[in-house]
Amino acid sequence: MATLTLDNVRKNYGQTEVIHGVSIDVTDGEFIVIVGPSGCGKSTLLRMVAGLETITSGDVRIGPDRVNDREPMDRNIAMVFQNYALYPHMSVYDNMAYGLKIAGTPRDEIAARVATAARMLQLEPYLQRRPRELSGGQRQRVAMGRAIVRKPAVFLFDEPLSNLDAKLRVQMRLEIKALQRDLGVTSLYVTHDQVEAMTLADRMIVMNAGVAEQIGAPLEVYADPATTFVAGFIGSPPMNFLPGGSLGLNAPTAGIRPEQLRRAEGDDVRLSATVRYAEALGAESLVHMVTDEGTQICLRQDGRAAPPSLGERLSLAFDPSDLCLFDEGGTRLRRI
Amino acid sequence: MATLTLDNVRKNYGQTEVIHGVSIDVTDGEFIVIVGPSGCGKSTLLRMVAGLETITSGDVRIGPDRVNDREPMDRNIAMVFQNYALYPHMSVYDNMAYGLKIAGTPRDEIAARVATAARMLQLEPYLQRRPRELSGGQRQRVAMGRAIVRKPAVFLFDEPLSNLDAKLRVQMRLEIKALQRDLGVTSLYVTHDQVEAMTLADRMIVMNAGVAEQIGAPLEVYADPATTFVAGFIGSPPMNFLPGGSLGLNAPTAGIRPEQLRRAEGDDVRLSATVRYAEALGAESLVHMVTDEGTQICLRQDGRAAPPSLGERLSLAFDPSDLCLFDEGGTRLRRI
Amino acid sequence: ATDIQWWHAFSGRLGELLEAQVADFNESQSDYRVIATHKGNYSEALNAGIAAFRAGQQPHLLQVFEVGTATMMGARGAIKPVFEVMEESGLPFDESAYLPAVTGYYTTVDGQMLSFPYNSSTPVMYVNLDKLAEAGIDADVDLTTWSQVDEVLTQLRDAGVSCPFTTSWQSWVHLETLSARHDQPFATQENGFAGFDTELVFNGPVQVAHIEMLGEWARDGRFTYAGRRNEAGANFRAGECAIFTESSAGYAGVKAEADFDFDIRPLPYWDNVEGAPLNTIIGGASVWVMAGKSDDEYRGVAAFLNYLSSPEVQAQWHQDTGYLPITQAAYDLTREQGFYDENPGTEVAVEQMTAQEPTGNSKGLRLGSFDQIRTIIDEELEGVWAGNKTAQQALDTAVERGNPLLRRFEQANR
Amino acid sequence: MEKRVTFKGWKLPLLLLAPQIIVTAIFFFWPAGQAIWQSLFIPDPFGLSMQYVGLGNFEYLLQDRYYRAAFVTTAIFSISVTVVTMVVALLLAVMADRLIKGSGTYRTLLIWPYAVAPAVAGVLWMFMFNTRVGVVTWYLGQMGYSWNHVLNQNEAMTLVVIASAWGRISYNFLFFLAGLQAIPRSVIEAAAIDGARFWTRFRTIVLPLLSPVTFFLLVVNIIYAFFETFGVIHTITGGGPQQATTTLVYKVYADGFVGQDLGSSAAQSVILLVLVAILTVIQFKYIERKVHY
Amino acid sequence: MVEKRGLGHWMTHAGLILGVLVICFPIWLAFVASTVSQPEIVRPPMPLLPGDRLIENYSKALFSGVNAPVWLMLFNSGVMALGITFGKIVISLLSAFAIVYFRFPGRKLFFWLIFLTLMLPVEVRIVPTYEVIAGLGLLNSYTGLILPLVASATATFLFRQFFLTVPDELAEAARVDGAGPMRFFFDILLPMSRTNIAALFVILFIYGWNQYLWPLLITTDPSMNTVVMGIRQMFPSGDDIADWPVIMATSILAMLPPVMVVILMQNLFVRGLVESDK
Ligand SMILES: Nc1ncnc2c1ncn2[C@@H]1O[C@H](COP(=O)(O)OP(=O)(O)OP(=O)(O)O)[C@@H](O)[C@H]1O
Ligand SMILES: Nc1ncnc2c1ncn2[C@@H]1O[C@H](COP(=O)(O)OP(=O)(O)OP(=O)(O)O)[C@@H](O)[C@H]1O
Ligand SMILES: O=P(O)(O)OC[C@H](O)CO
Ligand SMILES: [Mg+2]
Ligand SMILES: [Mg+2]
Repeated sequence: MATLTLDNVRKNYGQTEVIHGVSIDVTDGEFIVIVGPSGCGKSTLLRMVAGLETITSGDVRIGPDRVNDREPMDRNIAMVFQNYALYPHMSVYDNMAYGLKIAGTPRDEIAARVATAARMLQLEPYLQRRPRELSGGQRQRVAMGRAIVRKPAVFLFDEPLSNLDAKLRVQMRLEIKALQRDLGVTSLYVTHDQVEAMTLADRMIVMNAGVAEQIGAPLEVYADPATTFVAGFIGSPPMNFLPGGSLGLNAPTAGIRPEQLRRAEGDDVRLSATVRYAEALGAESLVHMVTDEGTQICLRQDGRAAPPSLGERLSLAFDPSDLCLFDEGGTRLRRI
Repeated sequence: MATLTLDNVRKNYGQTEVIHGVSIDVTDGEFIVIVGPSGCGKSTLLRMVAGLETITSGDVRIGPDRVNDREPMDRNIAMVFQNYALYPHMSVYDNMAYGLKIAGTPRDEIAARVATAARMLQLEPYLQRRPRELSGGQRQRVAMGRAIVRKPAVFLFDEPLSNLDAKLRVQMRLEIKALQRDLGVTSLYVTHDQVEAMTLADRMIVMNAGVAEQIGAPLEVYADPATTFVAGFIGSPPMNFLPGGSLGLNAPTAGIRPEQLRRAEGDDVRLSATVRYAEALGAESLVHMVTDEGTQICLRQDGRAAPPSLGERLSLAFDPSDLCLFDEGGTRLRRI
Repeated sequence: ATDIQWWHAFSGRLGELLEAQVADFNESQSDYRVIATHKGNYSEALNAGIAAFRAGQQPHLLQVFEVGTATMMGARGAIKPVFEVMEESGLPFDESAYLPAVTGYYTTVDGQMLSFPYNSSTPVMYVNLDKLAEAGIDADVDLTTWSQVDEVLTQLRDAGVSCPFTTSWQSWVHLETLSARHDQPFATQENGFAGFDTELVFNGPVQVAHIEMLGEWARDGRFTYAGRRNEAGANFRAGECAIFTESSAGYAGVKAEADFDFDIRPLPYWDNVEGAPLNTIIGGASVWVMAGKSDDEYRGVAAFLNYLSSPEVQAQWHQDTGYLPITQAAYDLTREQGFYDENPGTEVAVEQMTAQEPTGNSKGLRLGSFDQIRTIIDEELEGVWAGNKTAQQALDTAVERGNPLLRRFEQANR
Repeated sequence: MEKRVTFKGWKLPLLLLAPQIIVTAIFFFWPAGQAIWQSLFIPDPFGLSMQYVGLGNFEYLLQDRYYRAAFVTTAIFSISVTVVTMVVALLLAVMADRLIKGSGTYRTLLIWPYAVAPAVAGVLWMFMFNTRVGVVTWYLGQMGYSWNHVLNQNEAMTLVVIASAWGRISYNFLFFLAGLQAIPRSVIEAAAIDGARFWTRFRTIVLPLLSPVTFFLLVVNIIYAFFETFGVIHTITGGGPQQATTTLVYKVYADGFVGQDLGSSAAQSVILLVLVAILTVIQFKYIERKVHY
Repeated sequence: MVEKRGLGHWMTHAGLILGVLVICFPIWLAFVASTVSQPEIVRPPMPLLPGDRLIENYSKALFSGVNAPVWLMLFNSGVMALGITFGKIVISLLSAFAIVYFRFPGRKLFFWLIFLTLMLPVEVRIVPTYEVIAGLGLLNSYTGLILPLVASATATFLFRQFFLTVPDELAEAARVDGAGPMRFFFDILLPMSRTNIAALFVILFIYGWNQYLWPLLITTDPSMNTVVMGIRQMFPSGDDIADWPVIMATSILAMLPPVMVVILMQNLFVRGLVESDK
C-alpha cells in the first residue's frame, strides 16, 4: 500500500503527443477512476504507471520511489486487464499462484494466500478449473484474484468490466468496490462508462484527448463540471445546453441537467419546448423536446406522472441557481 | 404490411419442449417486443416466424395465409440479426440491394429504393464502403436498411442493438422506434433488455422458460405485473419482494417498487432497514438495505437528497395501494 | 574377412542366379566377402554408382550396362582398369582367353581390358510356337527377314492374336543393332570409337524405313508396345505375345516361366539392304572396378573376378541366363556338355555375334551421355508408336536433340 | 503485424534463432550458393573436372525445346491438379456442411489419403491403371476403351493429375469444411430471407466468403503440385511418354541424377530458386495483408 | 436451418457416400491385392474382395522384403519422421519466439533469410544439397536423412502466425507477474501452443514419413532405406513381373503409421490448422 504520484506525465508516439501532461497525487488507499471516451489516452496513462509503456517525460512515483525506469515486476503493482489475460492452460489456482511462484514464495504461503483470495472472491469451488470453463463473471474474479494475492502497493484496472453483460457489470462493480475498500489498496481504474466511474471512484479523472479536464469526487464533478465536455460526458441523459442569450444570460452557454428542469406550474415559465418523443421507463420518464430556438433538450420526470403526448408544447421551469455557465471554449464560468 | 398471428405455437428440440404454446394477434403496424432472460426461447419464437426453424405445432399466419410450410424467402418478411449478418464482401449499397436484385427488381427502382433508405438512415456517405469499414452503429443501420428496402409485411429483429455500446444503443433505439412508426410495418422485436422493451413496445411479451408470462403495453406491465417473474424482470432495480407475513398481509409475497418506497416522516413507518451501501448516480441515488427479517431491498431517492451513510437504520414508508400481492407460485393475487 | 561391395541391376531370376554365384564364391574362401546389392535398373545402378563416387562412398564393383561404357571410360580417375587389378593381384590373367567379339567392346585401343564383361548379350528373336499354331502357321515358318515377319504378323493378327509382336529395348534392337546389322552408321567417328567429336546419324533411310514399319504395326495392332526396357518380357512370358525381340539374356526368364513351346531365332534383317546381315552388337553389362580402395580390397576383387571367369562358372552362367560365354573355354565346355543340342536356339546369339567380321559400323557404340540419348530415342519412338510422329520426324528430332548432349559430353571431357 | 510488448535484449533472441539459422545456412544457403556456382560450369559426372562455361548452361537450357516445354507441362499439371483437387473437395465439403450431424464421420473416412505418401499414391494408381494387370484398365477395356498411359500422353497426364490430386482432396476438404462452417449461419439465413435459394446463395454469398480459404488452398496446392508430386510422377510415368509429364522439378532430378548433367541441373535449380523466391515474396505480402471477413 | 429437410438430406448422404467410396477405392484395392496371390492379380480382372493370403503376404513383406525387410524400413521411416518432426518443431518454436517477441538488430534480415526458405523444398536444390551431405560424410545416416529436411520455414511461419494471435495482454500479465522471456516461453507460450504443436506434429510426421526423393538419393545402404522409397525399389528392373501382393502389402504397411497418426489426432489436427489460420 502506498501513495502514487503522477507529475506532469507525457507520452509521445513518434511526433504525436497522446498524453499532454497529467499530474495527480493519489493518497494511500484511494480509488481513482480515469474516465473518458475511447482513444483519449486512458490506457496509455495506466500502462505508463504499470511500466508497460515508456514514459516520455514527467515522473511516476510509487510511494517515495521514482519508478520510471523500473521493470513492471519491480514496481510492486498488480494489473487487471480488460480481457482478463488469464493464462488459458493453467487452472484458476495456478493463475493466481503464478506470480508468487516466480517470486519464489514458499509453497505453503502461496497456498494460504490463494486460499484467502479464493474465499474472498467465492472462487473456492473453481480452483481446479481452466479459465475457459468459467463464466465471464468468474473469469473476472480470477483476474482480480491474481492481482490480490500479490499484495501489491497499487492495483491497476483497465476496463475490467467491459466484457461483461449489463447485469453482471452492475454486480461486479459493487464487488470490486467492496473488495478495494476491505483491502485498502491504492487503485487506478480505467473505464469509459460514467456510471461505473460515478459509483466506484473516490476521485475521478475525466480525460479528453490526452488532457485531464477535471479531477474530483464524483458528485462534485457531476454537480459542478469544469467544462462542457465533462458536463456532457458525466450524467445520462447528459446535461442540456442552451445558448445563454436565449435565457437572457451574459454567457455563451448555459447548462442544466434534465432532472433540474420541471414543468412550469403558474408563471415561473423560463422555457417552452415541443415534445418530440417520450420514453416511459417505469420509475421515470424521459421527455425529449426541441426548444423554440431549435435546441434539443431532455426532461426527466417521475414515472407516475403521465408523459406528455407527442407534439405537445410544454412550459418549463428551473431554478436559476442550478444553471452552469460556460465560455466559448467550453470552460466553466464560475460566479465568484 | 399485414397482421401476424401466432396460434398456440410450440417448439420441441427432440424431447425437450422449449416453447410451450404462445398465442398472440398482432395488428397491422403494431410493434411487439419479446423480452425475457437468456435462453427463454425468444430467438426460437422469432426464428419460427422467419421460417428458419420448423414449427412443431400451432400455426403462424401472416395476413390471412398460414405460412408454416413456406421457406423464409416466401414469407415476405425481413429480419435484422443481432450480429447484423451483413454480407462482408459486398458494399453497403449491394448489401441493401441484394434482396431486390434476387427478386428481379428493375435497376432504376433498386437504386431509388436504396437511395431512399440510405437517406432515411443517413447512410449516403457510406454506400460504397464494405461493412468492416463501418462503425458498429453504421453497420446496424445498414442492417436496418437492408430490411427496409424490401418493404416486407413484417419486420423481425433479434436483439439488434446488443452489440452496440450503451450510448449508441440509446440513440439507435430511438431511431428504430421512429422509423417503424414512419413506415408502419408490423414488427416483432426480441431483446433481453427491459429498458429497450419498455421504450420500444406498443405491446410486449414477457417470456420465461418458453412461456409467455404476460402480454401487454409496457407501462401496464410495469405497473401491474402478472407474476413475480415479470415484476422482477421489468424495472431496474427490480421490485422489492417482502414476505407478506412481515407486513401483516394475507398473501405469501408482497412487492413494492424502489421508487414507491420513501423515508418515513413522522409515524407512517411501515418498515425498518439497515443501509448496506448507497450508489450516488447524480440525478438519483440507489440505497441498498437489509430489512430486519434479512430481505434485501432497494430505495430510489432523488440525487439532490443526501444519501444515508452505511450502517444507518432507516424507517421506510409506502402507500399500501402500491403493493402487488402474489401467491406461492408467484402469480398475482388481484384484489377484486 | 574383407568386404567387397558389388552394386548391380539384377532382380528376379537373374538376381537369384547372381546371388547364387556370390554365395558360392563366399563359401569357397574365407578372406573376402562379396556383398551384392540391387540398385534398381541399369540406369539407376549406374547413377547410384556415380553419385556414390562423388560422395566418396563408391562400391568396389559396379555393374554398368553397355550404354554407360563411354561414360566410365571417360572417368579415368574414377575407375581402376581390370587389367591393372588383375596384374597387381598376381593371379593368372590371360586376356587372350576371352572371346574378342565380347571383350573388344570393353578394352582400350591397345587391347587392355578396362572392365570385366560379366554379362554380355545380343538381341535375338523369341517365338511362341503355340501362338503360331493357334493361327495355323507352321512352326518352321521362315522368319529370316523383316518382310517375312511382316507377313506372319499379319496372319497372326487376322487370326485374332491380341499381341502378335512386341519388343524390349527398342533402341538397342531396332536402331543400334539394326544399324550395325545393315552396315549403317549410327554415329560418326565409327560410332564414337574413333573420338569424342562424334555426331548422331541414325536418321538414315534404312533406319527410317524400319521404324516406319514398326510404327505401322503399332497402329494396326501388330505391335504392342510395353515399355522402354524389358517390360515386354512379362507379356511374352505370360503367353500373350507371339513374337518378341529381346536380349539373349531373356532366356533365363522365358525358360523359367513360359508354359508354352518357344523357339529362339536370329534377329531378322532387310534382305534388300546391301551388306546385310552383318553381326549384331553387344549389350548387357560389364563390371567396373572403382578407384579409391585399398590393395587388399583389390586383391579380393581380383579373386572374385577370377572366380567369375572360370570355365565352369562361366558355362553355367551362359547356360542359365542366355548371356554370352566370355571365354573360349566356357563356350567349348558348353558345347561339350551338349547344351546347344538339347536346347535348340541357345547358340544363335553366339553365332550371330561372331558370324561376320565387324565393320566400323558394327563394332558397337561408344557414345557419351548415351543413356540420355537412349531416353531421347525412346521418347521419340514412343511418339511414332502413339501415332503422333512419322518415323522420319521422330528420328530427325532424336538426332537433333541428342547431338547437343554429345557436345556437352565432349566439353566436359576435354 | 507486430506485437505491442516485447522483451528487451539482443543476445537471447540471437541464441534462440541460432539453430534455425545454422541449419538453414548449411542446408539451404550453402547448397543454393553451390547451385549458383555450379551453374556456371559443366562438370563431368564423377566430379573429377569441370569446364567454365559462363552462362552457357542457361543458354543451353533455354534453347532446349523440352525445357521450355517443361514449363508448359508444369503449368498444365499444376493447374489441373489444383482445379481437380479443389472442385472435388469443395463439392464434398459443401455436402458435408449441409449435414446437421455426421460430417465428422465423413471427415474421418475422407481424411485417409492425406496420409498416403505421393510415391505410394503413385504406386496405387499405377496398379489400378497398369496396362497389364490394372483393374480399371481391364474394366475400361471391357467398355471398349483401351487405356495406355505408357504411350498416350494425355492419358499419362490425366493419370498423374488424378493420382496427385487424390491425396490432396482430403486436405482441401478439411479446410473448405472449416471455412464453410466458419461462415456465420446468420449471413446465410439473411440471404435466405432476402430471397436467395441454394444456388444463388452459394454463388453470391458462400463462394465469395470462402475466398480467403480458396486463395490459401490455391497457393498450397500449386506449391504441392510443383514440388511434392515428384514421387507420383517418378512411380507412374517417369516423366514420359515423351516428357509429357516431365515437370520442372522432375527435370532437375532427371538431368542431375539420371542424366548426370550437373551443370544443367544446377542451372535449373537456380531458375527454380528465383521463381520460387518471387512466389514466396508475393505470397508473403499477401498473407500479411490478407483480407479477413 | 434453411432448406435442410427431406429428400435433399438423403441425396447429400448419397453424394458423400459415393465420394467416400471413390476416394477410398485405391486403398481398398491395395488391401485386396495384399491378401491374394500373384496369379490372381496378373490374370485380370483381379478380385475386388479380400483373399486368404493376408498373413503369408504380410509376413513375407515384413520379414524378407526385397532388399531389406520391411520392418527395418518402417523403423527407419519412423526414426526419420520423428527426427524431422521434433527437430523442426523445436527449432521453429525457438526462432518464431525470437522473431515475434523481440526487437533486435538484424531481426528483419533474419526474418527474410528464414522465410525465403518457406516454399523451397529440398527437391529444388537437390544436387548441391546431396553434395553437402556427402561432403559431411552423412550419407546413409539418420542425421543425413533428417537435418536437411529440418531446414525449412513452414513450421516457423505457422508458429509466428500463432504467436501473433496470442493477446499482447498475456505477455504483459506475465511481465507484471515477474516472468522473464524464457519463463514466459516455457510457462505460457509453450503450453498454449499445444494444439498447434499437435497439428504440426501431424503435418510434419506425414511430411517426414512420406519423403521419397531424398532418402532415395542418400541411402545407398539398403539397411537405411525408408519404406516409401523402398516400395519403389521393390519393382523389378523390368525383366520380371512385380510381386504385386508383397508390394501392395508393403504399401499398406507404409501408409499405416501416418494414417493412424492422422485419424487418431484428427481433432487436434483440424483444430490446430483452422485456429492457427493455416
Ligand atoms: N502504439 C501506438 N502508436 C501510436 N499511437 C498509439 C499507440 N497506442 C495508442 N496510440 C494512440 O494513443 C491514443 C490513446 O490510446 P489509448 O489506448 O490510451 O486510448 P483509451 O483511452 O484507452 O481508449 P479505449 O477506451 O478505446 O481503450 C489513441 O489515439 C491511440 O490511437
Ligand atoms: N438446436 C437446438 N437444439 C436443442 N436446444 C436448443 C437448440 N437451439 C436452442 N435450444 C434451446 O432452446 C432454448 C431457447 O433458446 P433461444 O435461443 O430461443 O433463447 P433466447 O431467449 O433467444 O436466448 P438469448 O437471449 O441467449 O439469445 C434454450 O434453452 C436453448 O438451449
Ligand atoms: O537385358 P540385357 O542385360 O541383355 O541388356 C540389354 C541392353 O543391352 C541394355 O542396354
Ligand atoms: Mg483502452
Ligand atoms: Mg437469442
